Amino acid sequence: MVCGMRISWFLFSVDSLFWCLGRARRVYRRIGKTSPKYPCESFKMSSSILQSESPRNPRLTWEGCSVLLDINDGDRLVFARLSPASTLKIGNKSFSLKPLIGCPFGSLFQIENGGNGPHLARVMPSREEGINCQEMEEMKEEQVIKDELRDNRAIVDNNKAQSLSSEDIDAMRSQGATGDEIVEALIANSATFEKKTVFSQEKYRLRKQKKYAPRVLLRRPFTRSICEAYFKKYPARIGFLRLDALSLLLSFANVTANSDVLVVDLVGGLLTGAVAERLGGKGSVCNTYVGNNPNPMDIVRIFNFDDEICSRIMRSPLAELASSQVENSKPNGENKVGEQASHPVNMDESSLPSTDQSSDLNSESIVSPLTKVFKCAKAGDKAPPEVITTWKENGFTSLIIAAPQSDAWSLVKDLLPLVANSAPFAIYHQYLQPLATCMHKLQLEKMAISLQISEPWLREYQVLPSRTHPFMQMNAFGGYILSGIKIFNHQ
Amino acid sequence: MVCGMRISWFLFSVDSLFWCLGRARRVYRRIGKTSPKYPCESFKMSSSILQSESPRNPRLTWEGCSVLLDINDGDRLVFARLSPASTLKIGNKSFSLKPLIGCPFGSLFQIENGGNGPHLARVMPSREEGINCQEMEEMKEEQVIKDELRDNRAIVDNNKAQSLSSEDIDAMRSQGATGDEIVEALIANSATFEKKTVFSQEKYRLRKQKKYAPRVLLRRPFTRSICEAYFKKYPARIGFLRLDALSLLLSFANVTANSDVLVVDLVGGLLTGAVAERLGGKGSVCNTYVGNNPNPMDIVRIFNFDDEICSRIMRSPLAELASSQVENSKPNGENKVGEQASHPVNMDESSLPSTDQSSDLNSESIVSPLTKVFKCAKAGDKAPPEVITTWKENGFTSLIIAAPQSDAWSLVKDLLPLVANSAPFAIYHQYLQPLATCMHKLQLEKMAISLQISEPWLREYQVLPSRTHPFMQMNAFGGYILSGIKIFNHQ
Amino acid sequence: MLPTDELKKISFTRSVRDGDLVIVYERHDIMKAVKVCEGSTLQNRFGVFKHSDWIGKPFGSKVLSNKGGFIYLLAPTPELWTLVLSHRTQILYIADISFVIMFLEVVPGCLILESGTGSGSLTTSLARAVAPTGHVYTFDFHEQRASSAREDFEKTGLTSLVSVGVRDIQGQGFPEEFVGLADSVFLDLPQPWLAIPSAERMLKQDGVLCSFSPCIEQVQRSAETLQSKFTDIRTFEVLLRTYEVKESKTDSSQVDGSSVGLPPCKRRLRSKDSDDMHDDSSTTVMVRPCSEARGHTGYLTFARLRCPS
Amino acid sequence: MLPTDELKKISFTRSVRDGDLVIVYERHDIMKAVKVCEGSTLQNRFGVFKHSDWIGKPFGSKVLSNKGGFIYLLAPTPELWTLVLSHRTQILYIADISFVIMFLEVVPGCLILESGTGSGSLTTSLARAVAPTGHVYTFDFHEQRASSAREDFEKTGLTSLVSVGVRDIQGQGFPEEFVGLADSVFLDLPQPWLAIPSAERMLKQDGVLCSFSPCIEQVQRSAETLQSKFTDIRTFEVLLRTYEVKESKTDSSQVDGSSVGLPPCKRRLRSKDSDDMHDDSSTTVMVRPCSEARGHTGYLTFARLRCPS
Repeated sequence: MVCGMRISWFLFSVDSLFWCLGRARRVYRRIGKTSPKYPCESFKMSSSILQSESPRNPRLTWEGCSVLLDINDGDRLVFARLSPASTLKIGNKSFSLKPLIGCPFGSLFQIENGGNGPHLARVMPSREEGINCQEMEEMKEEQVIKDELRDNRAIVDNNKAQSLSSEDIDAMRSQGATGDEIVEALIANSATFEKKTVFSQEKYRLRKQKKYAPRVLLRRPFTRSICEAYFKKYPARIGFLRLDALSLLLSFANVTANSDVLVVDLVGGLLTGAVAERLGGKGSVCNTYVGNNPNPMDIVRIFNFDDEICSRIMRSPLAELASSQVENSKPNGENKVGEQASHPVNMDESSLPSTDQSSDLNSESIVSPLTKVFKCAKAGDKAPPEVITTWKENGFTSLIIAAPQSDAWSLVKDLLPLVANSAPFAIYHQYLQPLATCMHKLQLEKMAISLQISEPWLREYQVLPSRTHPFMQMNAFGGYILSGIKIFNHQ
Repeated sequence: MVCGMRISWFLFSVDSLFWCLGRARRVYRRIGKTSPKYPCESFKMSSSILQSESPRNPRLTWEGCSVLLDINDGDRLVFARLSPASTLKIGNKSFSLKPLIGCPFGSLFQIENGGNGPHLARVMPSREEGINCQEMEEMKEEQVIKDELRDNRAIVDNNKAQSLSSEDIDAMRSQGATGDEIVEALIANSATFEKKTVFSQEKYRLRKQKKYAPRVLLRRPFTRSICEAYFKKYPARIGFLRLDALSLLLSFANVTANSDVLVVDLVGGLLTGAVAERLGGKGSVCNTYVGNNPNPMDIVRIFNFDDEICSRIMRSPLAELASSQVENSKPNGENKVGEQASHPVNMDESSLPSTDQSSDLNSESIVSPLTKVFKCAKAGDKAPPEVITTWKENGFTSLIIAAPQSDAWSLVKDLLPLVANSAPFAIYHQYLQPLATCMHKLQLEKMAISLQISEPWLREYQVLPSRTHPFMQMNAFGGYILSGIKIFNHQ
Repeated sequence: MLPTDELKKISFTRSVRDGDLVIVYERHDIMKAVKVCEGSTLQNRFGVFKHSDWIGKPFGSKVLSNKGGFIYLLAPTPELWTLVLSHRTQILYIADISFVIMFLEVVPGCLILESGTGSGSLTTSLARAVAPTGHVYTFDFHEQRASSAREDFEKTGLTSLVSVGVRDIQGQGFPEEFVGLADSVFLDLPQPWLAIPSAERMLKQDGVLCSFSPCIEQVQRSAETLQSKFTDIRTFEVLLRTYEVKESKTDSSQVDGSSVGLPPCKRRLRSKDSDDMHDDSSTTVMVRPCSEARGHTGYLTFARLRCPS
Repeated sequence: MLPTDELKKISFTRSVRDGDLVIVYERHDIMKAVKVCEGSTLQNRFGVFKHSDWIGKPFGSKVLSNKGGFIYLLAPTPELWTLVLSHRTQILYIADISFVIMFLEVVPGCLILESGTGSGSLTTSLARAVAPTGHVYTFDFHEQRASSAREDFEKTGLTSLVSVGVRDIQGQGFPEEFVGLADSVFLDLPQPWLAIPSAERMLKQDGVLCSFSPCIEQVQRSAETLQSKFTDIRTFEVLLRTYEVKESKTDSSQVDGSSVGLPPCKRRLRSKDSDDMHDDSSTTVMVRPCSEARGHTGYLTFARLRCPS
């Protein structure tokens, strides 16, 4: 228990993680603990020194910490675990992630040519480096903005504008020029740069910077960043659960410390992780499932959950939760209730990993993992009988279902009796009709009030001087949510 | 034919029109022509003088012309027919509409005290009178804008701020003070006016102006204004067909001069009128119906259609269109095909007129109509056999269905064979599932391609200095549209 | 309201007690917060309800009036509270609230600064998110509003999580004692740009700020101010579209033309007896968006404090 | 394209002729405009199609390639044209186009001024709306763009309804010959406020102007300029959300836990044989919004010329 701070030399990325998922999806992997190279005491001490007031919210990375690497402003998003041996491949070179250890989240890194050859080094930000999502959006919209100051009548872009050849650039590189220097050289040698509008000049610079001086931003793996990263790169893995929809589920279900939340998580563990993050190590989240095989919750491992939080994440088959007596860890217990609860309607759009890889996988790939060791093996342990007994006695304080391929009503009718009276619940679904039917049934059966189907709507804006507008591309669909409150029914 | 310019002394309003509809909905009223007091020649001449280049798009009103009166910026919307005898009730007084005859559309009127007592008189606009929809929206949002210059900490609004009593105001009025003068007096006698922010001052002035110096704006009854007025005041009457959805129907169905458009119009004639407006007197619109009773299309009368346009609006029962031979105006011909085509699913939300009146009818009511005479009796005549024959030989050039309570597929399967090969069609509906089912069936039966279900989304903005934002209230639902193109099927 | 006090947590065994705050639910759009008091009564259009009848009933129970009318007694949550609190200002609703808390990365133990307090709608949800060990310091320049909010937090049992200060944050900035201690800062101010330099000093490194503004001009000016010390500046709008569900008898009999224009026999689900409904084969559940909706609340601009140079 | 020429109007009897413009439909998102020419062929991934095979076939027919692949031949409409025209600039799509024409009150016989012409997407729909007696005068400052547009209008048979001029409307305004003659004016310019004074002189009394701008700052500045001579100034955004339909077998057999995570047997409707589909009882048609959508095109600002004072 005390020794739970698992440190690993495994660098895992969305890409490689999913490759595993695709291959070994039916297997609920529980890889044993490794003997940590660094004793947990040292982490605890250092963390308590650095973050005295908020041990669960550290602002600096540490060895063994999970991080999100944002390369070139969202072009690539890689989840990694920091260790002296872990590396990140950029272009055709691998770079050690060691320099990232102990740095503040939010730090920016660039490739520098030092004594030991090219390596990642922290960039001290200055004003003009404020590249952000909005500029990214801008880049996508070549034709939208008609520049007020100049226009492009005079510019013929025929690839002859650049006098620096790729051989020249290679030569510069081998002479130790930094990426930034190469970008400056490209600008100096562009025949058209001066004729471009200020806006086009910015665009040109950014394009070249991304290619020759890529940047790696170190981000915290919070629900916010994890959900955004998955939604952007692998939406099908998380059942297209958009951040605003996820945030609504947590609100509708009144998730907070000391609550006992029952979840059906067919979104890879994102929901379970998000609930656990809100519990902060107090209360519990029970990831239940129909049948004999627990639902995968690999995403939970991306969070930097400590032992306390991990221990609050449990799983339990619906059959056991719904049975009148506690079955003492009967491993493959089949149960009628469990079977009835599942009449899935196959209707999700998620496609096979192979398809995903060809469609939205980045061409640049990730270094191979050194060891397949996972942190947080404790998270998702089977709920012990005494905990199940408590849940049965008190009822769960709320229920969240995110099972895009299952029939909402089939699940709800079995799960709602497990939650306390007056407890709120929220069900996420990709299709409207199953939720409408479910709402209707709940009304007929007088099981719940305050029923509402809602659909979140999210719009991001580009806010730039004289160029403010909603993003031109938008995700038009965040799913539907049925929310309500269980009532006490005398019968 | 030549003498078709029906002039009437009937002032009809949305309110009174619907009252009639509610009471006599089952009766398809065809009230005979009245002998016009003003010969049509005089209108034709004057119109040709004033509007030489665009006789169908006159810019001045005339006697007998249908107009939309917009009172206090959309607070009340009244459709009226101008005659020397028609009146409009504002507050508890009736005002003659005679001064509106011969004025340009877009003119603004206010009550003035002249020799003959209070009467409507044209206001010559000046800059500060540019009240518009945006300011209206602003009025609704008391708390939204936090004024940058001052705040309301000091203001206690306890109704004691105004030292002018209602008796004082009555006295001013009886002494012939204009509405504007009363407004100025109210401002001068307000203890808090000076302390208000500039923005609040504007609001105060506008509120008082609406009450004491109401304004009447003279608008053209075009599809734009008719649809907006109905949608605002009686959305259920037009099946909640929002302007953007209507405009899409016309586009999807490629409506233009010289086309023959088949419509199912259960939206009060709005669709038929909109199509006729686009035909401009060339081509035809056939308003078809299932069973024996034509669908009401009273809204067509609100347009200022001339005889030519009216004559292109015809109705025909589906039974006749679909039968193999032309039935010579058999008046109540029952037909199997027609019966089969109608399996309506009752699912529209439109409520009874009585409900509507209590919910969104304006408390201020309309003068009673002088004579119930309708213009455009010709519009909506039964299609003569020779026209039906032509339609059968050539096929309709497109199809539009706006029948919110009917099953889309039941209608389409009978109607689509009547349209030409490669002809586009568009179906408006309030519910998604019937359109999805319809689309599925059309695909299975290989009847159409380029099928798409779309939902229009419309957002209006307030654009004011430092106060720009989308309207706080929005209509969140514009209905669904299934569009497609009929293909030639060998079988 | 929050299960920080284990004894007040809802469960199968917990019943309404004297002194409890309950949400009286009449209809989805008619609710009221009531403090249960042995000798009191509640009167509404359904009759008179005795509080003494409520005590000992499980939460979620239906209780009857003297005339046989009924209401439900619900355990309060921040979502229900948002629907019943008294509007001293324009308030934030669930869609904005949920997104703000998620995007501000608020987790248990966080220290959050907020201005203005307004009606305390967001504050209540912030408190839930930082519980049990974090704290929300919220400020309003309006003395009376602040004390009303304080009373509300007492009522909802959040005083250990929330402190309300009276302070003009635009003019004076946040108190110096919070320099470098805030995990996140939320601004709902008419001129947020005036408060941004102070917010920046309060934030921990990599901390997140959110500014809520109804007008785009406020966003433009805030974004400009944020540019110098913040990164990852992003502006969003969040709305919620609600759907209405009703059942419709699938009527396959011929309807003659004249009646097509008549309104159908509409039956809203919530006003229906379940008894006459169990022949599911002949009814269809129909669902469509509600036509009236909140069209805009405000723009949410987020920014992350740039790492020190 | 338009039925102004009765002989070209689609009907049951009208077939594809030599010289016709047809839209070759492969898939809802793969279409192409082709001029039918006796001796020509069309080659695509489905094989080689001989134009001579097309002649005499009704519009809407399926025609086969040498390899048995097929396409449909459709009669052109402005909507189809918008999907196949060459993008010389950002174009307007059906939602904006439809709303603009409706809100500008364009009816047969109207005289419309437009700048810039761009790729002629809106122009084509404007021409349809003013036909047969009205006219669209459209201007672009870009010489080559104007002549490409002219060629397009020739191809689509709209030359009697549309005239294309080369002119910098922002700099020079509309030609003086149109003073007081325009029923409506449409502006799609980077600095619309520069063109508004000219547009105002061109409009008939009560005539309507529309300005399309992607950025809110352009709208703010235009609205300010419009204030002096226009009334009924309104700004909109119009978008279209599309839905995807698929069928799903309602599978009531027990699915064991491990397979729940697997993608369902998804079958898109358009790629399906109708033969194996007629047991409707076991399939459900499922519909949901497409996730990718155009999130913004531009703001549409309308204004009506105030009546002369």
